[in-house]
Amino acid sequence: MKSEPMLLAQQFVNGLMLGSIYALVAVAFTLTIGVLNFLNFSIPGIFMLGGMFTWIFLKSGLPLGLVVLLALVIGAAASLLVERSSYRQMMGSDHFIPLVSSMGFLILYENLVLIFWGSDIQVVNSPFRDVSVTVFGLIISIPQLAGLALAVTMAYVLTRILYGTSTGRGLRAIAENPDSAIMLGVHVFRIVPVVFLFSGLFTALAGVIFALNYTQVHPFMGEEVALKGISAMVIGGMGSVWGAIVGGLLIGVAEILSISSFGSDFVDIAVYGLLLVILVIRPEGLFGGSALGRERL
Amino acid sequence: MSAVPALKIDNIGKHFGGVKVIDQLSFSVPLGARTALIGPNGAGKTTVFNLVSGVYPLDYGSIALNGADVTHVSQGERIKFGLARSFQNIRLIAHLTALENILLGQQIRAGGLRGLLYPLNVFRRNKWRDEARAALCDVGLEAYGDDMVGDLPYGVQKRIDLVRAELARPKLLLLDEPAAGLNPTETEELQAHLEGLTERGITLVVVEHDMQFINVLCEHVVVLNFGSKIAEGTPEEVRNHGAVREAYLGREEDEEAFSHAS
Amino acid sequence: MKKFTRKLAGSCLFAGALVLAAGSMAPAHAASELLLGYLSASTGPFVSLSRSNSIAVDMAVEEINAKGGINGKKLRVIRFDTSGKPAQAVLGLRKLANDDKVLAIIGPFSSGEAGQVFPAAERLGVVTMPMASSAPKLAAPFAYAFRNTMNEGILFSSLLKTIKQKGLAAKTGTVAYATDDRISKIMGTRVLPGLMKKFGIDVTGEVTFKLRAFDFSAQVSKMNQNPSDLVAVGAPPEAAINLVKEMRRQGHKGRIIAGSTINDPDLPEKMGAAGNGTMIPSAYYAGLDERTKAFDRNFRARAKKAGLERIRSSQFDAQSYSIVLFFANALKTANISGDPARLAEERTAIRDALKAMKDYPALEGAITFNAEGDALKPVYILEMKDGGWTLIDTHQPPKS
Amino acid sequence: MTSYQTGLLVILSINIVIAYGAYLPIAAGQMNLGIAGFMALGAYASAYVANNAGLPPIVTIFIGAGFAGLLALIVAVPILRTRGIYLALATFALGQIVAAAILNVELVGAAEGYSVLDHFGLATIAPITIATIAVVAYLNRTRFGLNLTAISQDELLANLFGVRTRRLQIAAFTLGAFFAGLGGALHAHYYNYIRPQDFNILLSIYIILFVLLGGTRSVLGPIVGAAIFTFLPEIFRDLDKKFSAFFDQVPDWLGQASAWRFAIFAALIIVFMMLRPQGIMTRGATRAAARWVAWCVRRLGFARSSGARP
Repeated sequence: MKSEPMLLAQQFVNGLMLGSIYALVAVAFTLTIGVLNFLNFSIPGIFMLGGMFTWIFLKSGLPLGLVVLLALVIGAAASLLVERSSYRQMMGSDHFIPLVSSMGFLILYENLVLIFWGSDIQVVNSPFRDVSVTVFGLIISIPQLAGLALAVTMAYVLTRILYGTSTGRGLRAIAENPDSAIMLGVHVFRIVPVVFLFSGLFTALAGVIFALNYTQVHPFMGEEVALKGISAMVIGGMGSVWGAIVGGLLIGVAEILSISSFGSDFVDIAVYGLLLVILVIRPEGLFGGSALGRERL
Repeated sequence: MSAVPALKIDNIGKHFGGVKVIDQLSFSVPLGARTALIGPNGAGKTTVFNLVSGVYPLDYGSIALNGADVTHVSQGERIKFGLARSFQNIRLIAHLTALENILLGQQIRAGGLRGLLYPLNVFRRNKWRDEARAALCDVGLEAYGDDMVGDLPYGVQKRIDLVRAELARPKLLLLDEPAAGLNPTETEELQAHLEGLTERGITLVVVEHDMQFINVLCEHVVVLNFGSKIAEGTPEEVRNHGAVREAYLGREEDEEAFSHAS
Repeated sequence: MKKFTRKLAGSCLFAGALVLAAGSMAPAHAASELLLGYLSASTGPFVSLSRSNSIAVDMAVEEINAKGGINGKKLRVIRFDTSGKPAQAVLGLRKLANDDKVLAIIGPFSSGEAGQVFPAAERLGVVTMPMASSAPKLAAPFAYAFRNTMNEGILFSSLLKTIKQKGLAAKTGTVAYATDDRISKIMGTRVLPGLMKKFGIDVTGEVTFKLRAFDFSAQVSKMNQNPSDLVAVGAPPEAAINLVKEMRRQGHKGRIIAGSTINDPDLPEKMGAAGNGTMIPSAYYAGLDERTKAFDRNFRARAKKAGLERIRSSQFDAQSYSIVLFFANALKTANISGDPARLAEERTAIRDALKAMKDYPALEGAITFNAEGDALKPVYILEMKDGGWTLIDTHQPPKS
Repeated sequence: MTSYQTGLLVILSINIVIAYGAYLPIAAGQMNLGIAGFMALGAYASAYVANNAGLPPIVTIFIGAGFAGLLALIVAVPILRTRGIYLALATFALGQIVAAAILNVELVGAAEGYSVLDHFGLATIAPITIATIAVVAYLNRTRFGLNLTAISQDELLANLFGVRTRRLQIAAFTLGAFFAGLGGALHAHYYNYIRPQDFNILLSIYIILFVLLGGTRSVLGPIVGAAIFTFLPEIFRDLDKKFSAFFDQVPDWLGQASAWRFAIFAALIIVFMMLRPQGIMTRGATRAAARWVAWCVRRLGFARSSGARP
């Protein structure tokens, strides 16, 4: 039996691990919202595609590296499809119109997977199953730790791209003011797909990590995670990459601690209550100051 | 001329970021007159309008309309003090018809819950709609009443914008470049129309680039540069003012650079 | 723009006409047929479970018709897809009962659908019989509602009886359940803790989670504070899989027990070695006797042909199969003619025949309906061993 | 009319009422993603009062709707401080909290769901829907409707002309919640069994889709949107049987189309939005449709055209 502080520490670790999944999804959301002011509801679908295809390719006996690569490619392609047929078509129309067709993509992706692979929860034959280490009495899952590290690394790479390349400068110019970005000669139609590409990659990666960690996938796996990811993004401050990471970890810890102390009845009230309070009291989020681009709405 | 000016601007200032857009500006608009506000691009003319109509809060100073201090009155309340304005980039509601856009101008008079819930478009006769249609007729636009404004030509939109502001029955009307983009015939019609407004007791403040237009229309001119007043007087006086000549002629090439900041 | 609108309006009109035309098509009601309705969930979240039920229903109908049908008439099933949505299930019920004039209805699938279908079916006076709804007392207030599922209380106490008789380690127990699901919550708050106490098992802890939860680290860390011999799970199979894997990862050695909610023929495969020792009560065991083995063989062949991911027959498949047999039996004993003019009275006769049915020899064993409309049948206690379920004990139903 | 058609019309009628719950705030430029939460409030309040106070359900549905509206009014003041996507997310959080809270209220069955005793059929629901349409159509023809459009397009301008933008937004939000609550109450009394899980975020999103797909500028928009969402998946149901009513040869793949119906449906939504990002019923389209109906009436003669209204 562990002492109370040890249990708390263990729960904190558990929360960070769970939060790393939320963090990746939150980064995906924050990219399209921060740069394009577009709440991309197809993200849960892309997350699911990442997870489902990890299962499908692993089942067919491909090596893990190839599986991950293929799942990421599919996720990115699915995201670019959304850009092509929803966002691009509707630039300049009512700001919540693209949301409709991105939602259409969520329904489409989920139902296509349902038709071909059914609704059962599938068990992923993950090579990382049950790999854990015990450090100072704390049980830490290796793949989850790797997922956390990967999330932070990806966020670092992303910020380097944003602040170190011409594409990044273009992105930030669009985020600041799309009209003047166009006047300044930023190729919006070349840059916008990049946003979707990154957002798709992050989401699919989260799906892959999810599949390998939790060793289970199903067609609706994206919804719950995405809702938490949105909350994480808001708490961190929309448009802020590091805010999304911290927000994701925060939501993970908050969720685990409230389950552990109050039971699962209280989780949603706690998480969404926190979201609501932050939106009303401090809509720019906890890290709004370092935002990628100013919120234009 | 009455002792109480229609608009009294007393030592106001406004900055955006580090840029002082309006700096220690004071001037008055006499009641019943047609005043022009001129200056090079970026001089802060539209900002003055935005400050007067309450779109931006002041950094310091005060603004009075017909003797009433409105410095701390919110933008939505200032129309009650008899203030209406038009916009440099026409702001019509594209998803409404011309007639409905004009109905919006009556909002301040229709007032109250009863006014809100009184049907505009159910009974064949309706005083608000009749009034709006009559106002459209006056400017020769009766044919466009039921068209969506988004599809209408620029000159027509310009007139609708003006009629809408008039229907608020303001005492003071701020017009931001009313003649921009109009052909000579339309400009002449506009001049006649504006003179008619003064006869109905409306005080006008006009931001305009067309000096010809101002010379004919206005009796009082205020010249701004870099957010401060550099001259004031009749068109004749202002035209011969040294600072004004320098501001206009000496800085020709800078105009482009300022055009986005205005 | 105008042209587009006109085209659009035209196609809307055509589409509407298509819906209405199909809706008003007179059912092909041949005098030589007896009609049953079937509310299946062949799209939506239950598609995998429901698709295999459909195979079992077809098997039953074909077998009956191959033997010459009932009362000299062929049996025919009319399907309606509910997508697992309660609103669609009610729509389907109304269509099947009023438009197609079926005699009785197989399904709907889930408790969520059944909750809305039962009151509507009661008003229409038609028997409905879900194959998977096991939320306690759901059918009790309704005279026309039957369920071919057993009370979870009976199931779970049979399991505990076996555990005690075999002398397995059972001093302490923890309850783990989902709070946002009807059946899970009832299991977790009433059935599981109540019966464990009754059997002298010390309930030392309780953890809760959400139905769709995938991360159980918090719950297991808490459970590890005070590890117990038994972990009683009130949740669907998915949650149990996740829970057991997380338990093993964090080094919890307890045995999983549950009601029939986690019953799934593929569960041993999905839990892997982590699940060894898991015990459940089941209403159906495919390896029971020649008849169930033959059913399972036949079922697997058809499932494979239909391209399903899951090919082993589950308790829901067996229960769907039996529902058709119950209806066939009731049609025969009540001497139902299928005459549309006598529809209401014949539907009531079917209800009464089902109520009167005693120890019907079904695939699952001898079946009788109790006063609440739920089936009483034998309970098979299954233990998970090396990737499969093994039968370790059988309890006959209490004589009513 | 067959029961299937009546049943579809009931679903359509309820969907239309709820769609107006989303339409009103959208008309004022706000997206309420917590519509399902307000539906739940209306459904549970109405069911509880009907079950316990013995009032007739025709009264309790308005009590339920009023309850939803009242709660909306209370939360509107802090929530409507946010705008745009922030508002959408705040209302989303609110809806989640409402559902999670009801899951813990044992008084109304918590996770077990709640049985509702009194039943309504189409005969009660349809007139309420028609009344709802009439109220919204009326509001659209008043200065209230005019001002909402103005606010959604150019809030600053509307404000400068003296439109009480904030009050009107609160009014639209509250009235929308009232209609959502009304729709929820109708749902409760038609299905006689409600669960908190049924009022989830996906339902809210679907309702928003009704309006955005149908069009936000016309009273007809929510009706058209709700009709598409109600009927379109039905068209693909049993496509092979429908086909066989018109043709002798039925291709095999049509039998499979049923399984594909939601995928096809989703693809059609995407295509619709590509073709008409402003929604189907813009004001221009509404006028064109009116002209088209008039044209039909002339061409077909009044007697035969009564069923031809789209």
